[in-house]
Amino acid sequence: MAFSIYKYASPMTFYGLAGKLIPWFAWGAGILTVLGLYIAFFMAPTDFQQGEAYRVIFIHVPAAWMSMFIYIIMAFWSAVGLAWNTRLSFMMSRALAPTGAVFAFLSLWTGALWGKPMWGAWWVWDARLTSSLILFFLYVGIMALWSAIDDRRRSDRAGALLILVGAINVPIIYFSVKWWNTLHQGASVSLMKSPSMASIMLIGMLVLAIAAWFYAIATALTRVRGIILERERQTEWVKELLEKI
Amino acid sequence: MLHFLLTVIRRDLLLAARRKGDWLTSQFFFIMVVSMFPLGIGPEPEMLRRVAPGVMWVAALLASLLSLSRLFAEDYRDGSLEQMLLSPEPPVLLALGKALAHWLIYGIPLLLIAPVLGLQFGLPADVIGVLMLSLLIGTPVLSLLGGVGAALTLGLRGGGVLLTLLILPLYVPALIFGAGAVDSALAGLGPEANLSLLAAFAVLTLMVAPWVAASALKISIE
Amino acid sequence: MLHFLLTVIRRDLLLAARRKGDWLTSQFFFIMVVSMFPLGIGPEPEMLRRVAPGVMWVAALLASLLSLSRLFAEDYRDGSLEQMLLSPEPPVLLALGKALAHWLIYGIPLLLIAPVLGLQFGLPADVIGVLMLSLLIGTPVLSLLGGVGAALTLGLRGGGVLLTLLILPLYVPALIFGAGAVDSALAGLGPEANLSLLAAFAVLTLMVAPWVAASALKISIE
Amino acid sequence: MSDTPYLSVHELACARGERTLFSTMNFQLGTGQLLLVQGGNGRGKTSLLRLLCGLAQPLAGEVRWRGQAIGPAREEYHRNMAYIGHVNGIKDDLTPMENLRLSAALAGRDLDEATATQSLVKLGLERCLDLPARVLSFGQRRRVTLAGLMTAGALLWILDEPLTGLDIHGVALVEGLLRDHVTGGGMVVMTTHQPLSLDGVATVPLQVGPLLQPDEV
Amino acid sequence: MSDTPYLSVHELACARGERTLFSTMNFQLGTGQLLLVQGGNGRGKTSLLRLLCGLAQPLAGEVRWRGQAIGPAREEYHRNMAYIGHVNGIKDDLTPMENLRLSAALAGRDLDEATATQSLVKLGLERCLDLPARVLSFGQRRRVTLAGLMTAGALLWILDEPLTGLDIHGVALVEGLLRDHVTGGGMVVMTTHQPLSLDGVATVPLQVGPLLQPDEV
Ligand code: HEM
Ligand SMILES: Nc1ncnc2c1ncn2[C@@H]1O[C@H](COP(=O)(O)OP(=O)(O)OP(=O)(O)O)[C@@H](O)[C@H]1O
Ligand SMILES: Nc1ncnc2c1ncn2[C@@H]1O[C@H](COP(=O)(O)OP(=O)(O)OP(=O)(O)O)[C@@H](O)[C@H]1O
Ligand SMILES: [Mg+2]
Ligand SMILES: [Mg+2]
Repeated sequence: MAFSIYKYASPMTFYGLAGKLIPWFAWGAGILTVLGLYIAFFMAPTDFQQGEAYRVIFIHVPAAWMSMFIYIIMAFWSAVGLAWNTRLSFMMSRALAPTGAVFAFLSLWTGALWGKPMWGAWWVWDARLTSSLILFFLYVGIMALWSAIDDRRRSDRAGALLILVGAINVPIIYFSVKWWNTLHQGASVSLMKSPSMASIMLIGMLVLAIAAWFYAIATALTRVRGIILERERQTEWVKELLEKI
Repeated sequence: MLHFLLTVIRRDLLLAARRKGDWLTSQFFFIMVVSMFPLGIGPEPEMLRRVAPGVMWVAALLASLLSLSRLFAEDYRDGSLEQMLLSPEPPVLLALGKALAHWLIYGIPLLLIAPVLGLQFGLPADVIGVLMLSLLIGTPVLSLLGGVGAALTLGLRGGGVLLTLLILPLYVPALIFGAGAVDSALAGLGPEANLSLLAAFAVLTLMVAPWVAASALKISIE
Repeated sequence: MLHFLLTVIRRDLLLAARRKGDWLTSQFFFIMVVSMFPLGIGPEPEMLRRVAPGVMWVAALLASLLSLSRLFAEDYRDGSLEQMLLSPEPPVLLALGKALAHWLIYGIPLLLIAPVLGLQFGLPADVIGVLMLSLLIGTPVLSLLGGVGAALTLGLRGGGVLLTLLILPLYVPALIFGAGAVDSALAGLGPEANLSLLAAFAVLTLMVAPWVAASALKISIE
Repeated sequence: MSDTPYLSVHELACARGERTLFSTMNFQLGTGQLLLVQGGNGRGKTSLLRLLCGLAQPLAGEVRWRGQAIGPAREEYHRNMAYIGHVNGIKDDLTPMENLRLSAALAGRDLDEATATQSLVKLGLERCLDLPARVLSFGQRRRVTLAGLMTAGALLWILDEPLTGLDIHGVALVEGLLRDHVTGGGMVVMTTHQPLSLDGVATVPLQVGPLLQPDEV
Repeated sequence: MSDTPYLSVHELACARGERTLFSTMNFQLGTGQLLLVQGGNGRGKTSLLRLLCGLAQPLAGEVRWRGQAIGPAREEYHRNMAYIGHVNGIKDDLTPMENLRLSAALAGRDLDEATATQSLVKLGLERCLDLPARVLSFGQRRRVTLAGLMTAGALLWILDEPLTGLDIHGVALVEGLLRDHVTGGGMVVMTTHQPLSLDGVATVPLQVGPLLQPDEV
């Protein structure tokens, strides 16, 4: 059976595909979260410098990663949408944004919680923290722009432009610890070097990161199904679908 | 009378609710202005704590100014201000209602955000209390005085900035007493003196500003 | 091509000249925001000197934001934006021209006022030089990026504040490098690193922003 | 009592900038009469109508409502008057229905849902009841304003080119409204450049500004 | 060559919000022809005209200028086209003369003082040459826009209710302009709700949207 990307780029087929995928990702996210949290709180050793407080890392780091990844994916879909005018890609970036914003907020919040014991302050104005805050603002700004424009075409395209312009912030967040001297920790997980963390910690973090991935995919797919239904409610297949329910 | 006042307020709340984004973004503006100062000034906590009252008050003032320039402008442009002035009720109620609605929409939320920002700047809890109190008394002043400015500059080219020019000097007492109260609380002195001056200023404004704004409206619309 | 660009710029200069008050008041806003800080913060010279770069840069940023919300709005409302987009010349020149005109009208005067205010805050002469240089490189960035925001939010309800929300995050690099340059000059370190980062950011913006703004305009006008 | 002078104008003069648009204007309007203000573009029709409303102040002379200057009698007068200007006075963010309800509430009138819907449907807006006024077409927006006029229940209508942007059915509809209002004892002051067929309506023409000079025709 | 299809429309469709205003629209327009777009309020006339200008993008189909889609041929097309919408597109702060000069400069045309004055005078604005457009009356502002159209020298005029607010002399003037333009080999696409007397002009009617249902008449 030949797999055709174009087939799945149509909202109708994608609606069905997404429906089949969601349970897998949702369950995956649930199981991995439980597993990850178990590792985080019961298997990982107490840190000799930071005591128990360091366990925030298991949520903080995956959340921070996801907030950036999701933005990049949104930028990708936006570029595709602007270039080829594909309906589905705009829907995808719309479906991703709230999840991204949640992760951005989570990374700020957990970071702040962590900062209090570590640096003695909820918040410091260093480059990484600031650029993470800006990322959050960007998410909010994008969603505000979408909601301010009623016309769907205009709102899709305007949002996509903004997403692309804001994409420059992501490398800034990522490299901020390298470019500026900051309070914040530098990267300790890298594809190039061997990690500088205890391996059980690393495993816990990775498990939770994958859980976050699954969660993001599941929520985004659920949301995109809703958006498809709303936008295609004029079409025959949605009318048929709604009649069945 | 009261019915008209309430209708004017309800109307503006409804319109604000329709412009979903608008309402929230004004609060974000406040957050952002406050958050930008540390970027410009540098991250030392002691220094930030010292400038916090001033920065927060100035930001509140700017946030209210920014939204004020639209207080009457849209109604003027689409002709509904004319229609409201043709209502049998006195225009002073119109001016008062619009200013109160502005306060409800833009002033109150500032009050609720301020504590969070205060924490970011490392202000102690009691000082944050004083900050909120000073904003509670001070923000209506901003809305009422701003109403006068908005009415005076209605339909003028570049009204928004002219408004700023007219109104900022009038805002100065509120700023001085308001930020002063927080400052003295921070320094461990009692904020009462500043707060009561602020309250007196607020009462004075409440009695005078709507009349002035109403006359200004009638003149501007001719 | 060049003729069209110049015409767009000349047009905006002419319109600004007609609205005599408008032009000046934007500068007054800058002066006032800067002058209000000492009122809020307190008069200690050492402290004032330390916050001066941040305050001036934030004020410049706000002043430019305030005027930016009207960059395309009036032309949109009275239909002349439509007419300009129907000109045979490419819209990117229109976007570039409007941004440059905005810079000439609102950016350049800031440059000239800044030294005076710098003196008020007790900045030494060489630091003032760096301040001016940083504003010279930085203000075009504000106008260009602001043009993108203004185009995106054109005709939306609450556009002015939404614009702020969208654009302030993009302004942050300019703020950090700009104020950073002045700060390091004040601290006796060389401002070169920050200034060259700022310049790089400016060049990047100049190359990208007009295109984005032009696409945004076309999207918004539909 | 078709000629009780409800609205009367005494020695009215109006200047805009350097130009005197008209002076020593006098007229009276009683119930059951329609005053058709005529004159080419820029003769001062809009300026006159705004004076009549009390939105602008005259250079000289006075506008009276039941014999009293409209300044002191403002409340009484505005309760009985409805004005439509060149701009529509509707909020773009609200639906037609909400617009009607709002203007009723501001004027202190009660407006039941059914009457409002009925007048909107009468004006051909049945498909647009749930759309914000922003997306309506030029003529549809004018119709919303006219629906507001219908529900206002005012005695005196002051209408500045109410036909702008209306299609032929819209024009016929407005003619019907005017006829009903005037024959029902109402009063109208209006301007329009389009031909009106108002048979059976007591129409008083009023020329504003100098008569057209031959070279301007 | 009265029927060279300069402007042609192929299977054009337009939707606003949820509603499809029209679909599979086809027509051609050659030199010396006037296309009169007809339809009641809210049928989609303005939407069609904006598609024709290239200000909006169609849902489906294509607008072509000399056989080429107006997207790629944008520059060529806009050089030969002039559009007047519901809003006037003049700057309130400038005098009528400055407005004309500015639009000429933006379109890359030369405009000598005499021609400009002449067209303003022709439109009855001789008394308003030095006033900012802001203080002009509703109809006078429309006339400034029309003066701009006269001086644009475009081959194709796209006019959305150009008669709004004009007095009878103004209407006659526009009729004259249209007649001269079309008989001189120009093309016009226009809408209006007012009756037009265009004897001797090749007029092609085009109905937009569904025909009026009986209950709507
Ligand atoms: C609100 C405050 C904070 C924010 C916005 C923030 C933001 C981020 C971001 C965006 C990352 C991912 C970057 C990357 O992996 O390249 C990250 C990673 C990390 N953060 Fe934070 N952070 C905050 C506070 C803290 C605090 C207080 C600590 C501990 C002292 C901390 C420790 C870490 C560590 C250890 C990593 C992992 C670095 C790595 O292994 O790559 N963060 N943070
Ligand atoms: N400041 C001013 N200086 C000179 N003339 C002015 C000034 N303000 C307004 N005018 C003139 O006053 C007149 C105002 O007319 P008004 O708007 O009442 O006209 P109108 O009869 O309603 O016209 P229309 O039919 O076009 O709506 C215009 O001729 C205008 O040029
Ligand atoms: N977002 C939307 N949702 C639903 N309907 C819409 C939306 N936007 C526009 N419309 C409808 O599309 C139509 C737009 O019509 P258009 O402005 O082209 O009309 P027109 O023929 O020019 O009318 P007029 O004679 O009044 O100028 C209107 O009926 C309007 O109600
Ligand atoms: Mg008029
Ligand atoms: Mg139309």
